[in-house]
Order: sequence, then structure tokens, then C-alpha cells
Amino acid sequence: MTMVSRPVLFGALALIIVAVVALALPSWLVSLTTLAFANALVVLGLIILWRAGLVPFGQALFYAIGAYAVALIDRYGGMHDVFVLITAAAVLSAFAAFLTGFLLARYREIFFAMLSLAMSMILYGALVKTETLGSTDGFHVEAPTYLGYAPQGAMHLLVLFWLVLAFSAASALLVFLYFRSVAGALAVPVRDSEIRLEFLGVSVNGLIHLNLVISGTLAGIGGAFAALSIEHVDPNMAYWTTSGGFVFVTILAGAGSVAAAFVGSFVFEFLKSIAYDILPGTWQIFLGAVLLVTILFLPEGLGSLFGRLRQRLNLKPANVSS
Amino acid sequence: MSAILNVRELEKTFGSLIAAHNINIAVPPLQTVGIIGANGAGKTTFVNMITGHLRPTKGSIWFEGRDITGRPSREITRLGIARSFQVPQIFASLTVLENICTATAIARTTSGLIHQALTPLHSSAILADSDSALELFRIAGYRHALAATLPQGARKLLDIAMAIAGAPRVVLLDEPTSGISIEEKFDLMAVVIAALKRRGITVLFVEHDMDIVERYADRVLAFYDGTVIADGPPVETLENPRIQELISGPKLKLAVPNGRHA
Amino acid sequence: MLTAFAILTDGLVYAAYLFLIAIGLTLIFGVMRILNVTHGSFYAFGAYGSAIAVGIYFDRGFPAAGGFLLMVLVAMVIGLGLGLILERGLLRLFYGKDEVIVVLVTYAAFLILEDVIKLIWGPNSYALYQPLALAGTIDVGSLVLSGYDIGLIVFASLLAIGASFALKRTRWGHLLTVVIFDREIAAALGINVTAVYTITFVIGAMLGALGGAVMAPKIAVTLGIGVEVIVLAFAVVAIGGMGSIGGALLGALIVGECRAAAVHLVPQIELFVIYAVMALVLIFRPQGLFTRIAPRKI
Amino acid sequence: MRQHLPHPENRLTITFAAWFLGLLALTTTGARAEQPAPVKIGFVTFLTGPAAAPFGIPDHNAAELLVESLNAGQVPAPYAQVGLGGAKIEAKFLDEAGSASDVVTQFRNLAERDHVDVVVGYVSSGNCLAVTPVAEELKQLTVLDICGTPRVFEEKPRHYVFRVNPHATMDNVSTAKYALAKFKDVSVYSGINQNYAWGQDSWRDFRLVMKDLDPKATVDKELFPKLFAGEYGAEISTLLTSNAQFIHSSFYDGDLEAFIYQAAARGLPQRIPLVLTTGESSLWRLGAKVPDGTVIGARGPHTFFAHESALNVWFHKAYVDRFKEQPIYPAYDFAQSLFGLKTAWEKAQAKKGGGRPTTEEVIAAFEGISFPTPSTTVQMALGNGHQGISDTAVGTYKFDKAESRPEMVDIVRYSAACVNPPADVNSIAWLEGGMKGAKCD
Repeated sequence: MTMVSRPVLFGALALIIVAVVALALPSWLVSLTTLAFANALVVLGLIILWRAGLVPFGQALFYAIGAYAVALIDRYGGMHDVFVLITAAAVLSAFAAFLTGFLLARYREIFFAMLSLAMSMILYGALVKTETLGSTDGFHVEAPTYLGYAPQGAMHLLVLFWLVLAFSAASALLVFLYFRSVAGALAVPVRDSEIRLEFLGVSVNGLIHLNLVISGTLAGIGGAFAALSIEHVDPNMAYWTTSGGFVFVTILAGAGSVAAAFVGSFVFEFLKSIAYDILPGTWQIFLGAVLLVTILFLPEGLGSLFGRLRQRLNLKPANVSS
Repeated sequence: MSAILNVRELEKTFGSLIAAHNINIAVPPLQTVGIIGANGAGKTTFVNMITGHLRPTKGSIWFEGRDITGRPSREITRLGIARSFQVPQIFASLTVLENICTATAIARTTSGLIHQALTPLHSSAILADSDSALELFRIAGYRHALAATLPQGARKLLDIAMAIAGAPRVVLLDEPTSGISIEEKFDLMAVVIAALKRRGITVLFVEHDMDIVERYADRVLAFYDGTVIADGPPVETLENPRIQELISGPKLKLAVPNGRHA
Repeated sequence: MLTAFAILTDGLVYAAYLFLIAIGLTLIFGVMRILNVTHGSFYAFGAYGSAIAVGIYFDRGFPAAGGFLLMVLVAMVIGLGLGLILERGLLRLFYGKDEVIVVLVTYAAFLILEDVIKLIWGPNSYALYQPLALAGTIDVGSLVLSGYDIGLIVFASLLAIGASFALKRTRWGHLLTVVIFDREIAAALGINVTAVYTITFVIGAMLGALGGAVMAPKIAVTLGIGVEVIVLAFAVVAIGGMGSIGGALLGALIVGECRAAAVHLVPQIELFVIYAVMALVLIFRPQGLFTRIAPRKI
Repeated sequence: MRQHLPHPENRLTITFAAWFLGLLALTTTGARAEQPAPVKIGFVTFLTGPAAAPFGIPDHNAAELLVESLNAGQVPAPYAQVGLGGAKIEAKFLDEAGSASDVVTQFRNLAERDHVDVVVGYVSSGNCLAVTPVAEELKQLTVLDICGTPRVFEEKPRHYVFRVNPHATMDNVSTAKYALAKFKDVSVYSGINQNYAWGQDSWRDFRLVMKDLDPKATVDKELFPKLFAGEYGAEISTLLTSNAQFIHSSFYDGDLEAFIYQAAARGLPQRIPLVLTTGESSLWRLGAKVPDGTVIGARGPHTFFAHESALNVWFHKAYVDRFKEQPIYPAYDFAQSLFGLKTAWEKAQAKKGGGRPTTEEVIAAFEGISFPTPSTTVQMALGNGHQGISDTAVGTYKFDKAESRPEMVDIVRYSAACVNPPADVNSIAWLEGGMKGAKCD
């Protein structure tokens, strides 16, 4: 039992600290963190797939579905309550993941990656074609209400941040527990021997389908929050470079631990804004170099740092993908 | 007494190639059947058809009076037929304990994925079962070793231990001693057969080493060219000169190192 | 009738372009199992190199034929340089790592090279206009075909024939085929896989640069031309079958003709016709049109 | 392994060091009391990617040139005063490349981390639409630069956001009028535009105007190749089989040049003349490649179309001397944006009798003003005085072989009131409604 409760305890502690610290942070940092955590939800989903050896180059499909769901309901649906919007985004992206899952779950390795890429690019094409939605210009997303409460100015940033934080914590906990469930623990075995799993009575495609739906839903919620935090949506959210960015962060974070997704995503957004700031003309060199250095020195990603830290504090290592 | 496994006029063709032809076998419960035959005689094809990895072209397979012909392997596994593999199918990047725990946990959550998603992997019950399984197969010593680092013998044992985690009634072992040094073979088979008898499991095992077959099988099936050319008690079957010539001929070839066994 | 003919030829021209950008990618994937994102950089470097070198060459008024040879030469040199640096200096460190990790490594290298291009050649765009003019035109009814486009088709076909010949007939080709078929066996047969990798990557880089070099006269060589090429080439290779030259050719033809038909008949769908084709092919033949999956042996 | 690392490692450490030093410098300069304190302006434009060459670089060049000249007080009247109202301009450049979320994040950083007084920039309409609400939320004075979409001020009235440069509507109104006058009784025309918002909007506007002015004219081919496609073989054949009297295109730079090379090689523009709404930006590079007789627009009366003025002479000379190349319309657009801001700033300062004006005061002064620019005179007429309009001009291309330089003939000027919707009229509605209230002379 302690094995579960200790990391959870640490997580809860970190959560409270961050939530309080936010009050003192400048608002640019708050909104940067909001966006980072929104994206972290997508990364969390990618980690689930990655543990099973799957890397989609088209996860932006669900990200964009979540974002546009929020934007469209907010604009045309006449509903502005954040919980309605997020729920809608979650349901729609889950459904999309469920449908596409019937195809995707049959694929592995590069073929899985390419098929998901194709699917997201088709959505991209469709969005670019819909001039009524502003085509590539996209459109503005009005600030939502929170159960009737409509915060103003800097407060509205904070409230959104806290909400994202709450969702992140909840998702992190659930995924954490999922990793410790039988189905969750089967991810690594999938990579090692699908045959053995089939001959133990497990439907590997079914298992992957489940993981796809979970990660798709997370991506949808992430996209929803991203839309609310950027206050704008455009088809670029479905473009392959967006998916590439998420994979980038996933590698940076590593499949090592749930917390890694959030730290990794924050570090990435932060590094990016540094890069833009000091190397306006050549920030890509900076990002590329960071990625290379990470893969070289932290092949297991930032998550592995926690692992080492844990050993320092001689805690029992969480047995995610040992 | 009625057979637990019943195979009628089983046939498998790959295009023009006939891999199995007119195979009829009835296996009574708790029998230990040795399957012999040269490479390509159709042994593995036979095993693959029983366990649902291959769909027979003709004929039917009955398990405990139920027709299981052409059912998917995971369904057949759930019904109670397990198998092990020439190349052990274990989870290389997990420890031995995690391997067996996974198998046990799956066996305890048969009602499907959602059930598995809601059941924690580490429960004392699962740990207890897993430990007893490791004891039973004498690999408790490797408990925390990475499966990838195991010696071949231990891999074979772990593979079989995982296969029977779901308490099957029948298990098929595909060359359990392949790639094992002559010295170890007998100890390994001793452990395996003892364990399976203890769990009251009917065994069919594919084997090239005639001494092993003679020692552990109650009955021998000799495959040649996709058909069963002999079916009877070990001693007389193995001493039949025709069998000798058909089976043992290739046996010499086995002395030559062979890609599949390396 | 004229439209049908136009679709056919336009499709062929586009297919030639696609094949030129895909062949290097598929070769590297086939041999090294690396989905090489820097292929876009090879293309861009090739385009810049040829736009500048060949541009100067023509400005000096040297004989036309030499200019076209120079394009190939430039591609060779760039491919050799970039290929060696990347394979020896970077990829080598990541062999044996997860395929996806290696993709990410090439992605990182691509990001860096994007800015390196800017540092070397600046943000302005370059144009290599002479070859199109020199190649002249061919009139077919009201349709005027560019001689250069016809040249592209011929060039791509020759490349395809040459490549398949090299693979089937030459000793080197046989080595490659063995490595493609099974690396373990190749190593067991005493083939120096490391050398094979280096040489393959360099050849792949040369082919990528070649694509850029011969496209340079048609496009404005400017920042970001590599990005488009990557996904396009991926799609073609995925459709044809990863790692198969014939596949790349088939994929290029299918995509080329589909796109041409779309532009002429239903311009509305041009934007995603390629991905629709890709999705369909993957759905019905996951391994692509040209490769067959070996049945899993247990 | 080791020997390959110094490169990225050093870069990392260096960049981190640089960043912290930068921060340090930033805070100290903030603290140091200068007389008067400099006006911090964040300039955002494309420094990387395909949009850098056509927009980002001329934009950035103009900014560099004007900031220096203004700080040195070398700009001719009426902009002779140093910087903005005597306060030197402190420029900070940012890249516009990246996703909308990157752009918005960077905007927030400018406003709240770097505390700039004004943000000037943005080329992409999508980015303009994305940052505008944020600017309003952060009460950040922002002058949008090159982006063309009318939606910015038509979706909602804005308070903190201005756009000096006229929006894209007038480009297609003027080119359509010009095309109809040039090609007598037009009955069929075709269009090729990039498959994204800019191309789609341009084509929609152009067609609406054509419907108003020449109802009998029909569209033959309408093509939307992928943005930055580069290969236009199929499109060109399609157009070659078209019986159109002219071909409309809002292509720019890379795509335009690629299209011209491939089309010219196959004799398309020689057979069917092109109408290029933003063609001006590529003329200097394309030179003789563009066949004479091509109709050229410049998104305003810039470069070839600029009105004679001391300011224009100075700007053109200073730019050419410094960068050894011709200023194209994005450079002029930037000049307009900055001069608009300067005018408003100094008007506000004068109004309060000296001293640094507050954002609110600048906004009050900005709304509705009109001011001279190198090209023409801009009037902040639309969107409650937040959106500028100006006259514009269209011409026919002619390559002067003797001088071997592009030139423009048969230039026709259109007054601002003729090609822009009246205040508080949605531009699409205006076009659909037959351009009511247009005052053409």
C-alpha cells in the first residue's frame, strides 16, 4: 500500500505548493504554465501509448477535436460553462479515439505512426477548407464561466490555471492507478511478447484500443484547455508538426513517471520562451540541441531524474516500466 | 473413460503444401503424450491448430466435449488449453516475479479488460500464487532477476509456469528441452512433468530426444509428412524399425547446429 | 481528351518529383530502419547548393549541358558532406536505440539544420531560372509542356531503373539486399554492417540532395522548403511500402496521378487527397503495396 | 560519445548565460533613470520560415532603419523629433514563427515580462486575430502591421489595438476595377490562390467585386494549391486549357516566383495575362521573368505607386543605401505603422503639454487621426478610428530593358473612399451589397 500512497502524497504536496505559489507568480508565467499543463495532458496520453511501444505521429487529431469542440460550442452552442465545454471535448475526443481505434489498434510501429499521421492530416485539410470557421486564421474563443462565476482580468487566468491544475492532478492520479492495474501493467508485456499475452487469454488489440481511447480522451481535454488558455483555435492544432511537438516533449519527459509529463511539458514551454527571447532568429538550433542532449544524457527522459532522486531518498521505486 | 481432447480428421494445407493430413487422436485426461517426428513433420502445425494459432483447413477439435475448431487462441486459452513455445515467450524487460505476477493476475481477471483496468496488479493473493508457482518450477531463486538475463533452462521453466498460471486442464509443450544441454534436459523435464502432474494437467509435448520421450511419455505420437504414422506406448513405438528409420534418420541431422535451435 | 492527357502528364511530372524525394528516404529506411527526418534538410541543402552554384555557372555563360551535370555533382558533394557528418557524427551514437528515439534524433538534427541553412544562405530566397528556359517547351494542342518537366520524368525513370539494377545485379546491391532482409544473417555472413550503414546513409543523402538540386529550377529556393518534402516523402514511402524502391515508384505514381486528377477535376480535395490515399492504402495493406510481412514464426 | 558533445553543451551553457545576463541588463536598464526614459517597443515579425523573406526581412529592415534614424533625429518633417516625442525607442525583436499558442505566449511575455510600452507587428492574419483579444485583456497598446484580414475590427470594437495599414478588401476591389477597365468586356476569368485563409479571402473578395461590376462575367477555373506547394505543373496545365481572359492570383514571394517560373516556361502568362494583387513584392527579383502587361497591385500606393514627397525620397534612399536592395511594400507598411504610432504619441504628449503620455492618452490621440507616410496619407477611419484606410493604386508591369529594371505603366489611383467600405460597414456585407456608399471620382 505504501508503494502507492507515497508518490501520491508527494504529488498532492507538489500540487498544493504550485497552486499557492501561482498567486505570487507573474501572469505571463501563470498562463505559460497553464498551457504547459494542458499540453502535459496530451503527453500523459502519449506516455500510456509509448509504454506499449506505440508512438502516434497524429495525436494532434484528438487535440484539435477537443479544442474545436470547446471553441464551437462556446461560439455557436451558446454554452460557456467550462465544465460543459470540457466534458463535451472529452466525450467527443473519446468517441473519435474509439472509432479510429478500430483501425489504429491493428497497427504497430511505424505503420501505426503513419496511419495516425494520415488521419490527423485529413482533419487538418478539412479544417483549412471550412472558410466559415476562418480557415487557417481560426477564430477567437470567449473566456468561459465557472458555474456562473465569470472572473475578470488576472483572476480569470488564475481560475483557469487552478482548474487545469485540478484536472492535471486528477488525470495524473487516475493514470498512476491505471499503470498499477493489471491492464495498465500489460503495456510493457505488449512490447515484449504479444504472443504470450494472447496465449494468456488477453486480446492485445483490445488492450491497445483501450489505451488509445484513454490517451485520445486526455489529448482532447488537453486541447480543450489549450483552446481556453490561448483563447484561439486554428487548424494548425491538427497539423503534423503539432503532433511532432508532443512526441518531442514525451521523449523529453520519458515514460518513467506520471509527474514527468508535467515537468517535461513545463520545461519545454519554458525553454521555448527562453529560446524565442534570446535567439529570435535561431531558436530552432537551441531546441534541437536541447533534445539531442536530453536523448544522450537522459535516454529515459527527465522522469529518470525522479527515479535517481527517489533512490537518493531511498524510497521504493515506482515500478512503471522497469 | 471419455477423452478430454479429441481430434477428428484434422487437415491443414498451405496452398499446395500439405502440413497435416487426416489426424485422429483422442487424449484421455491426465495422460502425458510425447509427440515425435522430424523437422517439418507437422508437429508444431498440429500444436498450433489445437491452440488456435492456425485454423484447420478441414476436420474438428473437441475439448471437454466442446467443439473449439478455429476459435481464437485467447478464447481457447480461457477455455483451459495452455501452451509453451520452442522460443520461450516471456516478458524480457520484466523481472521473473513480475512475469509470473502478470500471468497470475490475468488468470484472475478473466472477465475482460475493464475488470483488468480496475484490478490492482499487486495483491497479496496474486503474490502468494506467483511465489508458489516459482517454487513449484524451482525458479524462485531468480525471483528478482530480469527475465532477459535468465539461462535457457530457467526461461523454458518460466514460460511453462506462466502458461499454466490460468490453471488449464491441457497444456501443450513445444520442444520444452530444445536448446538445453544434454545434462540439464532430464532435470528440467523432471521438474516440469512433476509440476504438471501435481496440478493434474494433461500434457502433450513435442520432443526430439527419444530418451526423454521414453522416460516421461505414457504414449507416443509419431508424425511423418503431416500424418500420424504411429500412436502407442513409448517402448514398442520407439522400437518399431520403420519409425526408427523415419524419425531417427533426421535425428542425426539434429546433431548439426541448426538456426532454429541456436 | 486533352484533359485526360494533361492529367496523365501532370501526374507523371509530379510522380517524378515525388519519386526523387522519396527514393533516398526509402533506401535509408529499408537498410537502416531509420525514418530519416533530415531527408528534408538534404533536399533543402541540395536546392540551395544547386541554385547558387549552377546559377553562377550559367551567369558565366558556360555551356548548358555542363549546368545540368553540375546539379548532380553539387548534390553528390552535399550528400557526401552532410551524410558523413550526420551518420558518423550523430546517428552512430544512437544505433540500437528505440526506432522512435532515432526518429526524434533526426528531427532534432533537422531543426538545427533549418537554422544552419539560414545562417549560411540568409533568409532571402534564391532562384535558378536558366534551366527552365534552356529546356524549351513541347506543344501538344493548347497544352504546352515544359521540356524540363519531360526531362524530370526521364531522369526519374532512369534513376528507378538504375537503382533496381544496382540492387539486383551488383555485388553491392546484393549486400544491401541481404542487410535489408536480415541484419543478423548479414552480420553472420561477415558483412561489415557499419560500413554498409555509412555508405547507405551517404547515398540516401545524395539522393535527397539530388531531389532538391533538380527541383531548384522550378521553385523559389527559400526557408522551410524542407518541411513540406518530409511529410510528402513519408506518405509516398508509406503507400509504396517502407524500404522498397519499387514501392516508392508505385507510391509516387499513385499519389502523382491522384493529385493531378484532383487538381483538374475536383480542386477542392487537392489538399488532402494524398493523405486520403495514404490512409486507404494503410487500411487495406498496412505493410504498403510493395512489401510483404513475414508470417510470425512461433 | 564525448567528442561530439561540446557543440550542443557549449551552446546550452552559453545561451543560458546569455539569457540571465539579458535579464540582468533588462532589469538594470529598467532601473537606470534616463532622461527621458526610452519607449520600449516589441517588434514581432517572421524572422524564420518561408514568410521571412517576403515579409519578415523587409519589415525588420525598415524597423532597424527607422528606429535608428528616429533616435538620431534624422527623419525629415513631420517626423524630425527624436524617437517618440523626444524619448528614444528601445527595440526588442521577436520571431512570429510558430503556432498560435507560441505567438500568444510570446505576446504575453512581451507585455508582462518585458513590460514593453507598445507592441508593433504581426504578418499573419491568424496571429493578428489571436493576439488582439489578449492585447485587450492585458490592456496592451498594440499596432498590427501587415496582416490583412478585416475581421480584426469587424468582429468586435477594439480599444487597445490599432491597425494603420488598410485591410485586404481594397486590394481586390482596386485590382478588379483595374482589370475590368484594362481587359475590355470581360466574360470569363480564372483564379489561382493559396489554399489558406489569405488566398480564400482574396478570391472571395475579388469574385464579389466582379459580380457587382460585371455580373455577366463567369469563373472558369478556380484553383487552390496547397500553401508553399512549390510544384504547379498540374495547375498550369489546367489554366492552359482555360479560356479565361485573365487569371487572378494573390500569390506572394516563394509561391509567386515558383508559379511565374513554371508558368512562364510554359507560356501561360504570355497567353493569358495575370492579375497579381500583391505582385509588387517579387518584381525586383523576378525582373524580366514577369511578362509585360501583367497587372500588379502593392496592397496600397507603395514603391512604384508612392506619391512624391521628401519623406518618400528620404525613406527610399536611406533603405537602399543601407540594405543595398529596394524596399518592397512590407517595408512601407511598417513605416506607416510606426509613423502612425509616432503621430499619435506626440499628439497626446502635446495635448497634455509635454511629459510622457499614458497608454489611454495615446489611444485617445490615435483614434481617427490622419498622417503622412512615405507612400501616401493614412486616415484612421474604420473600426471607430482604429483601422486605417488610404488611397491605393494598380498598374501594368513593364520591364525596362535599357535600364534593366522593373517599371509600372498605366497607373490608376483609387481614392480611399472608393475602394474601402464606409465606417461601421462590414466589408463582406459591403461587397455583397454592391459596394454602396463608395465615393469614386
